[in-house]
Amino acid sequence: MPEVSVAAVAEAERLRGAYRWMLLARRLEEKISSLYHSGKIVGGVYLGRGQEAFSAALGVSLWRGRDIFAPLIRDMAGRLAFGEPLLDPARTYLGSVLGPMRGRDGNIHRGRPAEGMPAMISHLGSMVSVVCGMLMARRFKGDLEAVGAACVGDGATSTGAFHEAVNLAAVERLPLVIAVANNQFAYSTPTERQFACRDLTDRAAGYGIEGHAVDGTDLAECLMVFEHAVARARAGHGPQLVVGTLLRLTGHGAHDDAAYVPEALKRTPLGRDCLERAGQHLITRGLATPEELDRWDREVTEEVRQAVATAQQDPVPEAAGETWRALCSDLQP
Amino acid sequence: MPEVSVAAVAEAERLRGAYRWMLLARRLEEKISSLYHSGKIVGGVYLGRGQEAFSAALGVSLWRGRDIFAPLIRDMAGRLAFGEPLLDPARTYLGSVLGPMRGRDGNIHRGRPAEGMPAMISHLGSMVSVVCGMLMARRFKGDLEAVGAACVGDGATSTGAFHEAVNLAAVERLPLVIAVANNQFAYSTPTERQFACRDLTDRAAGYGIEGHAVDGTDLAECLMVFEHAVARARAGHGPQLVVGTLLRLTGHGAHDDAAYVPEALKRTPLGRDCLERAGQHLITRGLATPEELDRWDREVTEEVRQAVATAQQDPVPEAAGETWRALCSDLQP
Amino acid sequence: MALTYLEAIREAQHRALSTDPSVFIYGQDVAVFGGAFKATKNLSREYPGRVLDAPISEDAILGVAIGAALEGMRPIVEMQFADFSSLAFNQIVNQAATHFWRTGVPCPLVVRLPSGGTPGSGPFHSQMMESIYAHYPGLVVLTPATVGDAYSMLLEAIALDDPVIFCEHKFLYYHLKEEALPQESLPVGKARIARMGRHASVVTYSAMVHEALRAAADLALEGYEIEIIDLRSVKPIDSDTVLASVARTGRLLCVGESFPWGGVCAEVVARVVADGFNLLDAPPQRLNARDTPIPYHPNLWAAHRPTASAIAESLRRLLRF
Amino acid sequence: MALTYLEAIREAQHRALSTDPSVFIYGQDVAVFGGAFKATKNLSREYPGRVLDAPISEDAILGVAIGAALEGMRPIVEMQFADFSSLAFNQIVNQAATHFWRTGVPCPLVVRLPSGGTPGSGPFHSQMMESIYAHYPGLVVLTPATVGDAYSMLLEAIALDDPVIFCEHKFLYYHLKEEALPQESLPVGKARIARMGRHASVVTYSAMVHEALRAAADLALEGYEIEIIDLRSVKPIDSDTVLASVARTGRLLCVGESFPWGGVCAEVVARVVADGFNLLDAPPQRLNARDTPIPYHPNLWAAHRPTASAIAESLRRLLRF
Ligand SMILES: Cc1ncc(C[n+]2csc(CCOP(=O)(O)OP(=O)(O)O)c2C)c(N)n1
Ligand SMILES: Cc1ncc(C[n+]2csc(CCOP(=O)(O)OP(=O)(O)O)c2C)c(N)n1
Ligand SMILES: [Mg+2]
Ligand SMILES: [Mg+2]
Repeated sequence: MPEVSVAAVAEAERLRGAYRWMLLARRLEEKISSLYHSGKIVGGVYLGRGQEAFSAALGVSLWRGRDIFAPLIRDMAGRLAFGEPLLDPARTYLGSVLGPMRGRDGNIHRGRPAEGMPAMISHLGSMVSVVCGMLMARRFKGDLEAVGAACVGDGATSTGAFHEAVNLAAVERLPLVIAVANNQFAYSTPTERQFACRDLTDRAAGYGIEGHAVDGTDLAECLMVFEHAVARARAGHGPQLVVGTLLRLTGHGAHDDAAYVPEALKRTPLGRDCLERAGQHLITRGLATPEELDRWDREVTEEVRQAVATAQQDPVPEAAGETWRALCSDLQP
Repeated sequence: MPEVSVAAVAEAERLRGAYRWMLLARRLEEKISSLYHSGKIVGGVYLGRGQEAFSAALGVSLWRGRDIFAPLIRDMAGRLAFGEPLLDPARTYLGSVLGPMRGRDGNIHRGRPAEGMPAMISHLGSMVSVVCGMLMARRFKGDLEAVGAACVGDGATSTGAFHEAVNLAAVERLPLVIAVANNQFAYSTPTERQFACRDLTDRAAGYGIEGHAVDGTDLAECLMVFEHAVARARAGHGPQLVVGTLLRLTGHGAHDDAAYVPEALKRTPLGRDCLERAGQHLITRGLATPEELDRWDREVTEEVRQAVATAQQDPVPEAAGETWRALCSDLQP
Repeated sequence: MALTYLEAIREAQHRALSTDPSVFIYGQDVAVFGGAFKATKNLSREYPGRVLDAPISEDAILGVAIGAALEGMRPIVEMQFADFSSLAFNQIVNQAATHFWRTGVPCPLVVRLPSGGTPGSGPFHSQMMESIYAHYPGLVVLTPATVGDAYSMLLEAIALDDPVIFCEHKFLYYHLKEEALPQESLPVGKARIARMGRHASVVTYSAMVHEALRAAADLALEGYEIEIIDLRSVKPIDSDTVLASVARTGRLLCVGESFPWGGVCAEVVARVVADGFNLLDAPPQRLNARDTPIPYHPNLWAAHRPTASAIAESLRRLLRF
Repeated sequence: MALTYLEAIREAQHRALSTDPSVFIYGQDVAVFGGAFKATKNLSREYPGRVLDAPISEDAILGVAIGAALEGMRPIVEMQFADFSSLAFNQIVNQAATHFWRTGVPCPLVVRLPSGGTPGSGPFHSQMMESIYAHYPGLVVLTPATVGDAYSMLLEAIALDDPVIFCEHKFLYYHLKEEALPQESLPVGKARIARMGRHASVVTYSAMVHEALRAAADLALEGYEIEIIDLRSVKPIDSDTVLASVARTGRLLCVGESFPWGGVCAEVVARVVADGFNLLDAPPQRLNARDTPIPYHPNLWAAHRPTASAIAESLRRLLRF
C-alpha cells in the first residue's frame, strides 16, 4: 500500500464527506418532489438540484456549532452539511408541528437561529445584513474567530439589501463569506436581464473585498475555493465574495417546468450534474469505489425514508393550541 | 492677433461660461447663507461651496431643454447652468408662493420635472432610478438622443436605491451619467466609514459600465471628462460613472461648523477652492482678464441682489388659499 | 367562455396596451414567462418591447415607473407578490404619492399587488397591504372582489392620473369565474351593494366579500337578511353608501383580511360613528385577521383569517345585541 | 439643572450603556458627531467601540441590529429622521416583527425615530410613522410626550425582549424641560391622565398632548373641564384607561399628528365604540393632520397639523352636540 500524506487523507475525507451530504440532499429533495407531486407537501417546494456541490462545499468548510450559515432556497446540501438535523426539513415540508417553525413558517424558511442558522425571510438579499449583525455581535462579545456565510443567487445581487450589506461588511471588515450561486436564472429571468458585468466577481473590487470565481459543478474546486475563502475570512482579511457558476437543473419551484431554459445551454459544461461529476471524481481518483457510492446511496435513501416516515406520523398544528401572540414580552396588545 | 482654431474658441467659451455659472452659484449661496444667519430663510440650507466646478461642468455638458438633469443638495451651479431660472432658488429659499413648489416643498427639493429637472425627495439615492425611468420613457417615445444625469454624493453610493438603479441602467444600457461628488464626508461620516474600495470608480466594472475619475477642483478637467462621458452616453455606450474627488468647503448644512473635518485635510490639494483655481486658469491661459472676472463678479452679484429683492416682495403661501388635496383626479377621499 | 379573475386582469392589460401607446408593463418575469401567476401571458409577444423583465430591484422598478410616468407614460408595475412591495415602499409613499401635490406634475402609474392569503403561502406571500398604502395622501387604493371589477377597475386605474395601488387577491385568481366581461361598471370610488338586507350591514372588500356572502347565506337560513357592501376602493372610501346601508340596518360589522390594528376596518368604523352615530342600534364591530404574522400551515392559516363561519358568528353576536 | 426631552433620551442611552454590556448604538453620524440632533453626544467617547457610525444604508442598519439582537445584544438604532425608516421598513415589519413568532427566538432592539413636524422641515423630515408600524404584529410602538417618559420609556424599551419603535418628537427636543428625571414611572402599555376633566376626553399622544393641554386650558376659561389622556404607547393601546375616561366624560375626541386615514385615532375610536358604545353621549370625533404631504412653508405647516386652537374648536363642536 503506497504511503499517503495526512493532508491527502484529510482532503479525501472532506471530498467523501461532502459527496455524502450532496447525495443525502439529492435523495431527500427527490423524495420531497415526488411527495409534492402526489399532493402531500404543505407549501411550496424549491429544489437545489445541480447546486449541491457548491452548497455542500460551503457547509463543510464552516465550523459546525461555532460559525454562522445563512442558507437560501437551494441550500439543502449546505444545511445538512452544516448540521441541520434531517428531521427539520422532513418535518417542515410535511407540516409537522414538531419542526423548528412549529407550522408557523415553513420549508425553505426554516432555521435554527440560536444555533447559527438564521431562518430566512422571503425578501431576497435581506439575510446578508442579518449575518453581518450576528458577526458584529460575536465581535462585541470577543469572539474574533467565527465566520459567517450568507448564500444568495444571481438574482439577489440586484437587490439594494444585498449591496448595502456587502458594503457594510467591507467597511466593518467582517469575516463574512458571500456565496453567490449563479445558476443563470432568477426564476425565468436570464442573467443578461439581471446584470451587465462580465462576471459577478467584478463586483468585489467595487466593495474593496476579495473575490473568487469557481466552477460550481466541480466539487473538488468548490471545496478548495470555499476552504480558502473561509480561512481568509477567519484570518481577518475581510469579506470574501465567492461566485459559483452552474445551472439550475430543475424548475424554479416544483411547479415550474423551466421551459424557458434553452436546450443548448443545458448541453454546455454548465449543465453537468455536480453529483455525477463528484462521484466520478471520487472513483477516478481512487477515493471511493463504485460499490461504496452505491452503499451510501442505499444508506441515505433509508435515512430519508425514515425521516419522512417519522414526520408523517407527527402531529400537525392545531389552531386551538395556538397562543396567537406575536409579542414575546407579556404586554397586552 | 494669433490664429485660433474653432475648437479652441469653443473650449474657451465653455470654460468662460462654466466659470460664470460657478460664480453665480457661489454668490447666490453666499447671499442665502447670510440671509440664513439673519433668520430670513425658510427651511434648511445646504451649500455647494467647493463643488461648483464639478456641478457646473456637468450642467453645461448637457443639452438644455432636451436632456435630463437630476441635481442633489450641492448642485446650485449645475442647476443654473442647466437652465434653472435664478428666481427659482431665490423664491424657494425665501418662502415665496411663486416658486416652482409654491411653498409646499422647499429649497433643495425644488425642481421642474416637466422641463427635465426632477424635484428630489430627501431619501438619498432615490432619484437615480427616476432618471432611468425618464430615459426609458424617452426611448419608448423614440427619442434616442437624450441623456440623463443623476447627481449623488459619496454617502449616497451606500444606498440600496443607488445600487438597484445603476445596475438597472446597465442592464437597459441607458444613456445615464451618474455624477458622484466624493467630497470626503457624508454629513460627519468620513469615506472610510462609508466604503472600503480604493476608489469609487472601481464600482464601474462591477456594473459593466464605463467609469471616469476626475479632480473635482479642476474645472477644465471636469469639463473634459463630463463632455466625454455625456458624449459616450449619447452615442449608445451605456451608463457612465463619473467620480469627482474634492472637499466640501462648508458644513453639511448652514447650521454645521464641520469641526470634524481635519485641518490637515483642508490643506491637501483636495481643499483647493475650485472657483479660485478656475479663475486663475482662465487668466493664466489668457482666456479672460482679471478685470473681466471682476466685472462678472459685479454682474452676478447684482443678478443675485435683484432675484432676492424680487423674491422678498413676493407673496407668501397662505393656508386659506390651499386646496389641501393630494390627488390630481377628482376622486373624493 | 367563462373568464377567471386572473384572466380579467390579463384582458384589461391587453386592452390598455392595445388602446394606449403610453402603457407599458414592468416587473419580474412578466415578459416571456408571463408573470409568476401568468397575468401577463403572451402580452410580450403581442406587444414587443412594451412588456419588460426587471431585475430583482423593487425600489428601482418603482423609480423607473415614476420617472416614466413623469414623462407621460402610463406604466403598470407587477410586484411578484404584494409582500415584496415593502421594498418599494419608499418610492411609493414618498415619491409617487407626493409628486403631484409637490410639483403639480401628475404621476400616473399602477402597481399591481398580488395580495392575500392562500393555504401554505406563509408570512411573506400572503399579505394584504391596502391599509398601509391607504394611510398615505396621494394614493388611490383599489381592492376588486369580482371578475368584472378586476377588469373595469384595472382599466380605470390605468386611465387615472394618480398613482394607484391595485390590490388583486390571489385566492380569487382561479376560483372566481364570470361568463363575460362587463359592458358597464361602477366608477372607482363607489361601493357596491353585493347583497341587500335589513338586519345588519357587513362592510368588506376583496376576498372577504365572498366569505361574507357565504355567511349571509347561512344567516338567511336563520331568518336574518344581511346586507353586504363591497367597498371596491378603500381609498377613497365611499362613506355615503356605507352610511346609507347602516341607516337601513342599524348594525355594522366591518370585515378585513389584514392585521387588526388600524387599517380599513378602523377607518370605516370611525367614519360611521362620526357621521352616523344615531343610525346605530348596536356597537359597530370589526373582524380582522389575528394579530400575528400569517401562518404557513393551512390549519393555522384557516384560523388566522376571517372565514364565513367566523363572520357568521360575529354577526350572530351583533344581532343579539 | 433642568433637563430637556432630548437630554433625557441621551441620559437613558447613557444609563443603558453603563448598566448593560449588551447595549450598543448604531446609526448615521452617531459616534464622534453625536447624532444629527446630538442625542448621542459624547457617548462614543465614554463607551468606545459601542457607538458606531453606519453607512447610509437603512436596510442594512436594521439587518445588523436584528442579527446582533438574535445573538443576545440589545442594539439601539438611531434613524437620522423617522422618514428615512421607510427604507428599513422591510427589515422592521418582516424580519424584526415576525422573528419571535416564527422561531421562538426573541429579537430585542430599539429603533429611535426622530419624528414629527417642525416649521420649515417639509414632507420628508416631519413624518409620524407610528400608525404604520403599529399595524404590524410583533412590534411595540412608543410615543413619549414628556421628558420623564422619554427617559423611562426608552430604558424600558431597551430592556424589553420585543422590537420597539421609539417615536420621539423633534418638536419637543429642546422645548420641553423638566427639573429632574423620574424616580418612578408608569410601565409601558399604560396610558396617563395628563389632565383630569369631566366634560370630554381627548385621547392623544406625543407632541399633540401639549397642544391638547393648551386647548384644555382655553376651554377651562369657558367653563369646560377637559380630560386629556396621553396614550404613551400606541401599540399596545391601554383601552382600559381610555374607556374609563370616556365613562367619566361621555365624549371623545382623538387627536393625532399623522395623516388622517386609519392609524391611531381610527383604532382608538373603533375600540371605544366596540366596547364602550353606551358610554358615549355624542359621536366620537377624530382630529388629524390634513390628507396631504406635510408642507414645508411654516404658514402651511401650521394649518396642516392639529394645533391647540383647532383642538379647542373641535372640542367646542363636540361639547355642543
Ligand atoms: C425582493 C424579492 N423580490 C422578488 C422575490 C420573488 N422571487 C423569489 S425567488 C426569485 C428568483 C431568485 O433568483 P436568484 O436570486 O437567482 O436565486 P435562484 O432562485 O436562482 O436560486 C424571485 C424573483 C423575492 N423573493 N424577493
Ligand atoms: C436614505 C437617507 N438616509 C439619511 C439621510 C440624511 N442625510 C441627508 S444628507 C446626508 C449625508 C449625505 O452625504 P453624501 O451623499 O456624501 O452627500 P454630501 O452631503 O456630502 O453632498 C445624510 C445622511 C437621507 N437624506 N437619506
Ligand atoms: Mg439564480
Ligand atoms: Mg459627501
